[in-house]
Amino acid sequence: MDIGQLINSILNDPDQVFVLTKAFVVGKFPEGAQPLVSILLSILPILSVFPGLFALTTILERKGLGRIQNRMGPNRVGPFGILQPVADGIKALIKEDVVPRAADKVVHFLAPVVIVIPVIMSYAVLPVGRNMVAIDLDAGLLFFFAVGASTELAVFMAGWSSRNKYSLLGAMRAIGQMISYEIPLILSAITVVMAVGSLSTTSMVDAQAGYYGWLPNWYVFTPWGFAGFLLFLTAATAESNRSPFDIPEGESEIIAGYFVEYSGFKFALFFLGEYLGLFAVSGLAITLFLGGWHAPLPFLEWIPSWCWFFVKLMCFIVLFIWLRGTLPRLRQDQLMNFAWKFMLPLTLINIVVAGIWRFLEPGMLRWAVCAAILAAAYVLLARGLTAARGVAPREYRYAEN
Amino acid sequence: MLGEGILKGMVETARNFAGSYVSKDRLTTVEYPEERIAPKENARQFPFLVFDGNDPMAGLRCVACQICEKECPPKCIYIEKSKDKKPDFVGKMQFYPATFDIDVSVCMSCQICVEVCPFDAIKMDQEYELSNDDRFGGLLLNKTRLAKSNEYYGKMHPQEAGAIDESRLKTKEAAEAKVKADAEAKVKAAAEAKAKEAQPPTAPPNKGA
Amino acid sequence: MIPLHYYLIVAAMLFCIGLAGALIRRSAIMVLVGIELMLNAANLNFIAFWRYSPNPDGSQGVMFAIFSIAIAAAEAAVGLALIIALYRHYRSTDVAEEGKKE
Amino acid sequence: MELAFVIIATVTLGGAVAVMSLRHLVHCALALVVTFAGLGAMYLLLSAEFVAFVQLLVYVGAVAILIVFALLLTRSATVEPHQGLLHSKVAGVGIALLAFGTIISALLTSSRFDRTQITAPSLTVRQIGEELMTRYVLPLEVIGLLLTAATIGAVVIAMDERKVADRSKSAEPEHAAEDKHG
Repeated sequence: MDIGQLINSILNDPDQVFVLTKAFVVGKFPEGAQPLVSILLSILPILSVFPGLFALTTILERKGLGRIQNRMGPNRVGPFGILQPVADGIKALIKEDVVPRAADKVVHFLAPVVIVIPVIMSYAVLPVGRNMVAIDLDAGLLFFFAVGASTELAVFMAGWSSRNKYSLLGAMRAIGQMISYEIPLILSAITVVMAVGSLSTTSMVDAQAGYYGWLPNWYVFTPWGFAGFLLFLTAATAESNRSPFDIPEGESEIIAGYFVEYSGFKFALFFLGEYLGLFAVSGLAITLFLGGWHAPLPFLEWIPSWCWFFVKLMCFIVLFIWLRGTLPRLRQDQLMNFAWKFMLPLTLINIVVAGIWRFLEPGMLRWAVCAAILAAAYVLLARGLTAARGVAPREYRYAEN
Repeated sequence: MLGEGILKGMVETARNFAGSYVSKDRLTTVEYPEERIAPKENARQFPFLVFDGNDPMAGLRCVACQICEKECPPKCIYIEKSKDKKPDFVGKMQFYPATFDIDVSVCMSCQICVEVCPFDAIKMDQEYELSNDDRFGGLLLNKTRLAKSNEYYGKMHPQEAGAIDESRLKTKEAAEAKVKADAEAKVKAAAEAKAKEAQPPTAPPNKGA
Repeated sequence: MIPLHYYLIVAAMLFCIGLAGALIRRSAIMVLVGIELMLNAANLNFIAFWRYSPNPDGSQGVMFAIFSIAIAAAEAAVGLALIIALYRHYRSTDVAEEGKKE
Repeated sequence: MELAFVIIATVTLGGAVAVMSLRHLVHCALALVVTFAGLGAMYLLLSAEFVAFVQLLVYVGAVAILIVFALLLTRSATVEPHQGLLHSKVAGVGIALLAFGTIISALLTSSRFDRTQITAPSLTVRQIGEELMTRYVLPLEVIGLLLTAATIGAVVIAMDERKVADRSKSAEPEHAAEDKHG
C-alpha cells in the first residue's frame, strides 16, 4: 500500500483515519518488528492525548470555578490565560523537590509512580472510536477494575511514607472511601454486563448501536440504566476523590491529605494521576451507559466516532467541574452512611431490576414496572436515611432568621 | 432529601457562571496590579511613626519612652534612646529615638503599640505592598522608612487625626499660655523682687507691727 | 515453550518461603501473610496444571483457583479480625509473647 | 516467552523472600503486593486472564489493603526487634527446606510433570460464567454464604465490645441532644 492509496481510503472513510494510518505505518516495518510497533503506536496516543486533556482540564476547571464564584480565573499567561498549564508544568518541573528527613525515601519516591502507571494502563481497554481500542480483552471490564484497585495502595504508600499525621489521616480516609465506593461502582457496572452478556468493553459499545425511533439505543435510556448511570457517576466521583467526596484531600482540615509532603514534579504526578483516573472512569461510564463512541442522533452519524467519545468526555469533565463548584464537602460519617446505607442497597435493587427487565416482554409495562420499583426504592431509602440520621433543614442558633 | 437540593444548587452556580460573563458588577475581584480597591478606613497593616512639620527626623513625635517596645507581643520593636534631649512641640526637653526599628516580618498588626502610645506618635499604616527580595533587611524598617508625615495620617483617618491635632493644639496653647503666664509671673516676681530690693532691707514696711 | 515443571518449581519455592515465614515470623499478621503465600502457591499449581492438562476444554483448574481466591479473601478478613481482637486483649501481635502471657 | 517467565518468576520469588525477611512490617506488606502482582502476571503467562485479573482485584485491591490496615490498627507498623539467630528460626527454615526438597524430589523423579504444552486451552469469560451458573452453582452459593458469614464474623470479632456497651448506654442523652438541635 502506498501513500496515495492510504489517502484515498481515508477520504472514503474519515472515521478510520487513525486506524488506517496505524496499519499503514506498521506495514512499513519488517515482519518481526511489527507487533512491537503496533503496540507502541497504540500506547503513544494514549500517553499524549490524555495528559494533554489533563492540561486542558486544569485551565478549564480553574476558569469555570472562577466564573462560578464570580471571579475571572487565570487570565495572565497567553491570550485569556490558555497557556497557564504550560506555566504550571514548567513551575512543577523546576521546583525544588523536598523530601522530609523522616520519610521512607524509597516508598516516598515510588508512590507517585505507582499512582500514575495503573491509571494509564486502564486506558488500554477503553474504546475511543470504532476499531480504536488498544487491546480488546475478553475480560476488559474486570481488567479496568483490577488495575484501578492498585490506586489505593499508592495512596497508602504516599500517606504512610511521608511520616506526617495529616498524610496518614488523608490516606486512611482515602482508602476507606475508595473501598466503600468501589463496591457500588462495580455493582452498578454489573447491570450492563448482565444486559450485554460479556465483560468486553467493545461488545458493550456494539450492544448499544442503533436507534429506537430517534432515541439512541443507549442503556442510560432504560430505567435500570439510568439509575445505574447515576449510581456509577456518584461512585466514580468518590473513587476519583472529587468534590463533594474530596475529604481525603480536605484542604481546609488536613491541608492536602496524602500528598502534603510532596512538592514539585511528584506533586504534579499526583494531580496527573487523579485527573487521568477521572477521565478513565468517565470513559468507562461512557462505554457502559452512554453508547461509547456512537452518535446520539441518527443524522449525526457522519461525524467521526472518536469525536463523539471526546465530546462525551468533555461533557463529563464540565459536569464534574460544575459539581465541584456547587457542592460542599461531605463529612466522614455522612460519606460512609451514604455509601453503605443508600448506594449499596440501591445498586443491589438495581441489579434485581435489570434482571426483571431482561425477562419481561418489551413494551410500556416493562418500563413502568422497572421505573416504579426503582423510584419506590429510591424514595424509601432516601427517606430512611433522612429519618435515621435525624437530618432536617439546619437551624442556625445564632443567626438572625 | 431526594436530591432536589443538589439540582437547586447547580442551577444557582450555573446562574453565577453565566452572569459573570453578562454583568461586570458581579465580578467581585479586580485585576490587581492595574486596578486597586482603595483600602477601607479601618484597614491596618503595620505601624509607622508620625512626624510634624517638614523634617521627618526633627519632627518625630516619638519621645523614646519605650512603652510600645515593652508592650509589643511579638517583640518586633527595637528602640534606642538618645543621649541628649531636644525640645518637643510644646518646647519641653525630651529624649528622642536614636534608633527605632520595626521588623514587619514579625509584627502581627495587633495595634497594641498604637493603643499604648501616650504621644500619638505611632499609628497603623495601610501600605500593604511590602514584599521584598531582601529576606532580612527589606522587612526591617528603620526610623527613616517608618517616619511619615501627619498630613499622610490625616489623609488616612481624617477624623481621628483632626481630633488629635486639636487636642495637641490645645495642649500647645495651654502650654504656651502657661509659659506666658509663667513668664509674666516671673516678670512680676522679678519686678516685685526688684521692688523689694529697691526698698532698703533695713527698713521693712511693717516691721514694727 | 516453558515446560510445566518450571511453574511447579516456582510454586514449590513460593510455598516453602511462605512456610518458612509462617514458622519464623513473630508477628501474627506476618504468619497470616505466610499462609496467604502458601495458598497462592497452591493456586499457581492449579492454573499451571490446568494450562498443561491434556483436556483443553476443561475448566476445573480455573474454577478451583477462583474459589480458592474467594476462600483466601474470607480467611484473610476473619484472620485479621481475630488478630485485631487479640491485639486489643494482649496489646501485642507477637505470637511468642501471647503464648507466654497465657 | 522464556525471558518473560524468568523475569516474572524472579520478581515474584524476590518479593516473597522480601516479605519474609524484611524487618519493617509495612515494607513486608508492600513486598507482598509485588508478589501478588507477579503471580497475576504469571497467570497471564499461563493464559488464565480471568484468574489473573481476579487475583489483582482481590489480593492487591483487598487483601493487601486489609493487611496494611491491620498493621496500622495494631500499631505494629514499626520495626521488629532484631534478635539474631534463634533456634526457632533455624528450625523454621530447616523445615521449609525439607519440605522443598521433598516436593522437588517428587517433581524430578516423576515423569508425569515433564510436559511441554499441548494445545492452549481456550476458556472465555462467558464459559466461566456459564459453568459457574450451571455445574458449579452449588459451590458458588456456598462461597457466597461463606463470604457473608465471614464478613459478619469479622465485623463482630473486630468490634470493640466496650465501645459498643458505651454507645448503648449513652444512646439516650445523645438522642435528646439531637432533638434539641432540631
